[in-house]
Amino acid sequence: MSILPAEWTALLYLVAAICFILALKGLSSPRGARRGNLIGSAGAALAVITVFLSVKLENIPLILAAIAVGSAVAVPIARRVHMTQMPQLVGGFNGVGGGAAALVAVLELGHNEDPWVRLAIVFTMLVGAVSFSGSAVTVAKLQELISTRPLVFPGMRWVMTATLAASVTAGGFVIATGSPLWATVLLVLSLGVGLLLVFPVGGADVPIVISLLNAFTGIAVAASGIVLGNVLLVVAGTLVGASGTILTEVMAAAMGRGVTGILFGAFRGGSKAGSTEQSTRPVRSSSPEDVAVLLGYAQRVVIVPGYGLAVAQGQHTVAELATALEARGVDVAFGIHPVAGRMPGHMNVLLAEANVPYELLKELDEVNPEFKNTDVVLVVGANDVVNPAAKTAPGSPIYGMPILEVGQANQVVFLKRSMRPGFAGIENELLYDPKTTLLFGDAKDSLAKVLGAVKAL
Amino acid sequence: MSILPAEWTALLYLVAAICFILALKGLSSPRGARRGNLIGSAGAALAVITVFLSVKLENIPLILAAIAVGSAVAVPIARRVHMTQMPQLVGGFNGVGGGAAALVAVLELGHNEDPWVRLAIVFTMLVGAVSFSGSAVTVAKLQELISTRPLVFPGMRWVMTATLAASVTAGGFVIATGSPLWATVLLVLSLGVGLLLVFPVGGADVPIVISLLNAFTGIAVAASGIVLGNVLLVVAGTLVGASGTILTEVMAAAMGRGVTGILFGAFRGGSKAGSTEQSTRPVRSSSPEDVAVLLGYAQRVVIVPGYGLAVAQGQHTVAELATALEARGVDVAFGIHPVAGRMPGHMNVLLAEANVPYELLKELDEVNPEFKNTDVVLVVGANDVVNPAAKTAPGSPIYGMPILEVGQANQVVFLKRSMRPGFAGIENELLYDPKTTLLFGDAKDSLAKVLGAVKAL
Amino acid sequence: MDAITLLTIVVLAVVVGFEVVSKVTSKLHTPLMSGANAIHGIILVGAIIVAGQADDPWVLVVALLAVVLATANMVGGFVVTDRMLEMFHTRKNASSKEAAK
Amino acid sequence: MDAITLLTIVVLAVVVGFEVVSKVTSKLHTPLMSGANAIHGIILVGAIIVAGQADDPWVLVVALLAVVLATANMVGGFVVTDRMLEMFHTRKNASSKEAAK
Ligand SMILES: NC(=O)c1ccc[n+]([C@@H]2O[C@H](COP(=O)([O-])OP(=O)(O)OC[C@H]3O[C@@H](n4cnc5c(N)ncnc54)[C@H](OP(=O)(O)O)[C@@H]3O)[C@@H](O)[C@H]2O)c1
Ligand SMILES: NC(=O)c1ccc[n+]([C@@H]2O[C@H](COP(=O)([O-])OP(=O)(O)OC[C@H]3O[C@@H](n4cnc5c(N)ncnc54)[C@H](OP(=O)(O)O)[C@@H]3O)[C@@H](O)[C@H]2O)c1
Repeated sequence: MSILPAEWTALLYLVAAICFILALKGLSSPRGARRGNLIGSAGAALAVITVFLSVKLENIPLILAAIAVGSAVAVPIARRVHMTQMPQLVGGFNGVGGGAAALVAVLELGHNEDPWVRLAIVFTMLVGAVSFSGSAVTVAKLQELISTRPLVFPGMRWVMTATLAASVTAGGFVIATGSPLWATVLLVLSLGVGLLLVFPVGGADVPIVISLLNAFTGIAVAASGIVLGNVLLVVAGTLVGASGTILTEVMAAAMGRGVTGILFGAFRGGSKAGSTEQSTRPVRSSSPEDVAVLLGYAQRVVIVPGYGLAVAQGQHTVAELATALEARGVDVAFGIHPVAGRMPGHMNVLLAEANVPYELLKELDEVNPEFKNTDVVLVVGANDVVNPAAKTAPGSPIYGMPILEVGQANQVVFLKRSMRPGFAGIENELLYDPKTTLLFGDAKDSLAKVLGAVKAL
Repeated sequence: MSILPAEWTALLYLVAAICFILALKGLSSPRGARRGNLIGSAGAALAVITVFLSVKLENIPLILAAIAVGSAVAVPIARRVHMTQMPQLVGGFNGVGGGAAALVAVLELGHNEDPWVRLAIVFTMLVGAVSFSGSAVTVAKLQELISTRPLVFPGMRWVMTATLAASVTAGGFVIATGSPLWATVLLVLSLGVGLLLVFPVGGADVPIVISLLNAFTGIAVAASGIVLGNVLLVVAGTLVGASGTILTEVMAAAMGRGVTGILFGAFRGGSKAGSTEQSTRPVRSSSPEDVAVLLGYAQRVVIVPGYGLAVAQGQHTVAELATALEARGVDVAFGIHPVAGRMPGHMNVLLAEANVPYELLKELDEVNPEFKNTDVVLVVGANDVVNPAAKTAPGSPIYGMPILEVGQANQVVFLKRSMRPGFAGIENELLYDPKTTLLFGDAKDSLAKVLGAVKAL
Repeated sequence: MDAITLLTIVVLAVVVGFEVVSKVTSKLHTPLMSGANAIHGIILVGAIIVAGQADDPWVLVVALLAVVLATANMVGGFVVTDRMLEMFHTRKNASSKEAAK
Repeated sequence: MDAITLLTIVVLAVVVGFEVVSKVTSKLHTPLMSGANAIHGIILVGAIIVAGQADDPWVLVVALLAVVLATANMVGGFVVTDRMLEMFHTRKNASSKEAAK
C-alpha cells in the first residue's frame, strides 16, 4: 500500500482537525447541530483513512477486524439505547476512549527513552485510566448496579490521597526505568484513583462527573498525541478537554454548585444528597379525577417535568396528556429547567423523543415571566428545580440555583410518589402551600390516570 | 548583551501572543475593555524586550533612537487628537503599520532564495503597501484635504485592473529574480493599487474601509512573520486579520450594505453617496425659542445624534442641553445608532468624552420600543439613521438598514443646515411629516441657541 | 516538532475550545456532550499506528483491544449524537404525527 | 518550522480571531478597532531584527524608518485606545462632574 508524503499526511490531518472545530461550533447552535455532528464524523473518517495511507502498517486485516468488532458492538447499542439511559451511554463511550488512550500510552513506553515523552506517557496512562474506571462507576451507578447514594467509608479521603501519591510515585519509576512492571502498577493504581474519585458522588451529580471525565479523556488523548507526535490528536484532544471543562462549569453553575463541591462534597459530608427522611407535615393530596378537572378546565397550563419523570420514563404519557389538553383548547407549555432530568439538557431530548413539538419547550428565562398568568402548573417528578428555598434560604444546598418560579401560578399540582425530598435532600415549602395539591404515585401511572380522566371529561 | 536560549525566546513570544488574545477578548466586553488594552500593551512590551535579548543585534543605539522618535511623534498625537478625528488617527496608525510591514519584507528579500518565502515577501509588500497608500487616502478624505466625494474617472476600473495585473506580474519577477529593482517597481505599483482602491469610496464609507485595511495590515504582518519565521508575528497578524474582517462585516451589516458594495459601489455608479441635490418641497421650520418650549415642557425627550453632530463638534453642547433639560425634570435619553457619527460606535465615544453618563446612552434595540411614549425626539445632524425609507422603500440604497423609528414619537425636531439629504443621498419623508419641525443652522450653533432659550424658560 | 510549537498549538486549541462552546444553549448540552465525546474517539488513529507496528503478539493483542475500544467510542458517539439531533430536527412535523395517534 | 505546522497555527489563530470578536457590542466598535490596530504594530519586532542585522547604510536607513513607523503604530494605538476607554470607564462619576458645571 503506497505511503503518502509527510506534507500530505499533515495536511489531511489538519483538514480533519478543522472538521472537528466546525463540529463543535455546529453542535453549539440549534440549527447547525446535526450538520456539525456529520462534519465531525467525516473528519474522523478522513483521519482514519489517512493513517492507513500514510504509515507503513502490519496486521492490517486484524486491525480492520478490530474496527469491525468495535463498530458491531457500539452501533446497535447507540441505536437502541433508551434516551433515558443517555447519561450511562455517554459515560460508557467516554470510558472506553480513556481506556484506549491509556493502552496506547503503555505500548508506546517501549519506543521512547526521552524522559519528557515518558512524562507524557505516564500522564496519559494516569488520566486515561482514571477516566476509564471513573466512567465505569458512573455507568454502574446510573444503571443502579450499585447504589446511587454517595459511597463513603471513614478515612476515605486518606486512602484517596495515599493512592494518588502512590500512583505518582509509580509514575516516577516508570519515567526513570521505563519498566513494564511499574507501568502495570501505575495502571492499577490509576484505576483505583478513578474508583475512589467517583464512588462518593451522589446519583444526580453523576452527569456532571461524566462531563468532567469527558474532558479528562480529551486531555489524555492530547497527551498521547504529544507522545506519538501527532498534531491531530493534540488538537482534537485539547478541543474536547477545553470545551468539556467549560461545559462542566456551565452545568454545575446551572445547579448552583461548584465542581469541587460535587467531587469532594461527600468527603466533607456537606451534601446530604440522596437523603430520604420523610416529612410528616400535613399536605393537600387529591385524586386523578380532581387533577383532570383542574387541568381540563384551565386556560393555561405549564408542565414542569423533572428527574422523576425520567426515572418513571413517563415522557410519552406526558406528551399524550399535553396533546389531549390542547385538543380541549387548553394552552399548554413545558417549562424546562437546565438540569431537570438525569443530565443537563436531558429533558429536551426526552420530550423531543416523545414528539413534543419544539415550540412548546420553554427555557427557564422564557417561562418564568409567564407563571403569573398561568392557571395550573403540573410538576411531574420535579422538586428541587421548583424549590423556593433556592431563593429564600441562604443556608440550603441549592441556594443560588436558578429555579422555575411555579409558586406564582394560581394552582400547583405535584406528581410524586411520597413526601421524600428531591436530590438535594431538603424540604420544599411549596408542597405545604395552600395553592398546592399532590397526587401520589409513580409519575407514569399518575399521568396515565389523569390522561384517562381528562379524556373522560 | 547575553542571548536568550531559543526555547526561552519562543516561550516569551508565546506569552506575548496569549496577551494579544486576552487583549482582543477583553476589548470585546464592556467591563474588560480597558484592562484588555493594557494586557495587550504589556504583551507588546514583553515581545520587544525579548527580541533585544534573543537576537544578536547591531546598531542598538540607533534602533532605540528610532523607537524614541516613533513614540515621541505618536504619543502626543494620540493624547491630543480630537475624538471626532478618531477615524483619521486609526487610519493613519494603521497605514504606517502597513508601511513598516512592506519595508521589512523588502529588506528580507536579500536574505531569502526559497521561492515560497519570496512569495510571502511579495505578498507582504503588496498588501502592506496597499494598506499604506489606502490609509493615506482615507486620512486625506477624512481631514478633507481632498474631497470626501467618491473620486472616479471614466475607465477607472480598467486602470485599476491593469495596475493590479501589473503588480502581480512585477511580484512574479521579484520571486524569480529577487532583484531590488523589481521590488521597487512592485512597491510603487502596489501603492497605486491602494490609491485606486480608496479614491472611489464615499466619505461616510471610509471608516469601513479603514477597518478593512486594518485587517489587511494584520494579514501582511502575519505573512512577514512567515518570512522571518517568527510565530508571534504570525499569530498576532492572523488574529488582527481575522477579527478585523469580522468587524468589517458587522459594521457593513449595521449599515445594511455589503463590503464589496462599499468598495466598488462607486465604480458601478450604484451609491449616490454624497449627493447634495436640495429638495424644494415645503417644510415646517421654527425658531430656537419654539424648540426650547417644546423640549422644556416635555415629559420625555430622546436625542438622536448623528454624523452632523460629529461634524459640527456639538457633542459638548448637546450634553449641556441634556443636563439643562434634566435639571427641569425632563426625562432625557440618547438614542445611538450603531453607525451614527463618523465611524461605527463613534457616537458613544464622542458623548462619553462629553461626559454624558453611560446610563443615558441607549442602543438601537433598547430605544426603539420607547419612542411610542416619547413626547419629543431631537434629531441632531442625523438623517439616514432615522429615514423610514430603510423600512418602506425597497429600492432605496439604505433599504434593510436598521433605523431608529423616531416617527413613532409625538413630535420630531430636526437640527440641520439645509434640505440636503444625508450620506445616502436620498429624500427623508420624515422631514415633511406634519409632526416634524426643522431648525436650520449648524448643529452646534442651533444647540447653543436652544440651550440658552431653555435656560431662559 | 519542538515543544514550544506544540505548546502554541495547544494554547490556541484551548482558546478555540473555550470560545466555541462558551455560548451554547442549555437545550443542547446533552448532544454537545456526546458529540465532543465522539471526537476524542480519534485516539483510534493512535491505536491503529501502535497495532500496525506491533512486533510481539502480546503487544498486538493489547493494541487491537485499544482499536476496538477507540472505535466503539468514536463510531458509537457519532451515531447516538446523530440519533438525538435527528429527533430535535423533526420536532415540528413530529408533533402532527403525535396528534394523529 | 514546516509549512503545515505554520498553517495549523494560522488556522487556529483565524478561528480564535473570529470567535473572540464575533459577539462584541456596537458600543465598543471604535475602541476594538483601534486596539486591534495597535496589536499589528508588533511588526516592530520584525523591524528591529532587520535593523539589527543591517549591513549597508541604506538598508539600515530603511530599516530604521520601519522601526519608527511600527513604533508609531504600536505605541500610538495603545495610548489612544486607552484614552478612549478611560472616558468610557469614568462615565458614571463623570456625569456628576458634568452636572456640577
Ligand atoms: N439534570 C442534571 O444534569 C443534574 C445533574 C446533577 C444534579 N442534578 C440535581 O438533580 C435535581 C434535579 O431536580 P429535579 O427537580 O428535576 O429532581 P429532584 O429535585 O431530584 O426531585 C425528583 C422528584 O421526583 C420524584 N420522583 C422520583 N421518582 C419518581 C417517580 N418514579 N414517579 C414520580 N415521582 C418521582 C421524587 O419524589 P418521590 O421520591 O417522593 O417520588 C422527587 O421529589 C436538582 O437538585 C439538580 O441539581 C441534576
Ligand atoms: N458611522 C459610520 O461608521 C458610517 C460609516 C459609513 C457610512 N455611514 C453612513 O453615514 C450615515 C450616517 O447617518 P447619519 O444620520 O448619522 O448622518 P447622515 O445621514 O449622513 O445625515 C447627516 C445629517 O447631518 C446634517 N449635517 C451635516 N453637517 C451638519 C452640521 N454641521 N450641522 C447640522 N447638521 C449637519 C446633514 O444635513 P445638512 O447637510 O442639511 O446639514 C445631514 O442631514 C448613514 O448613511 C451611514 O450608513 C456611517
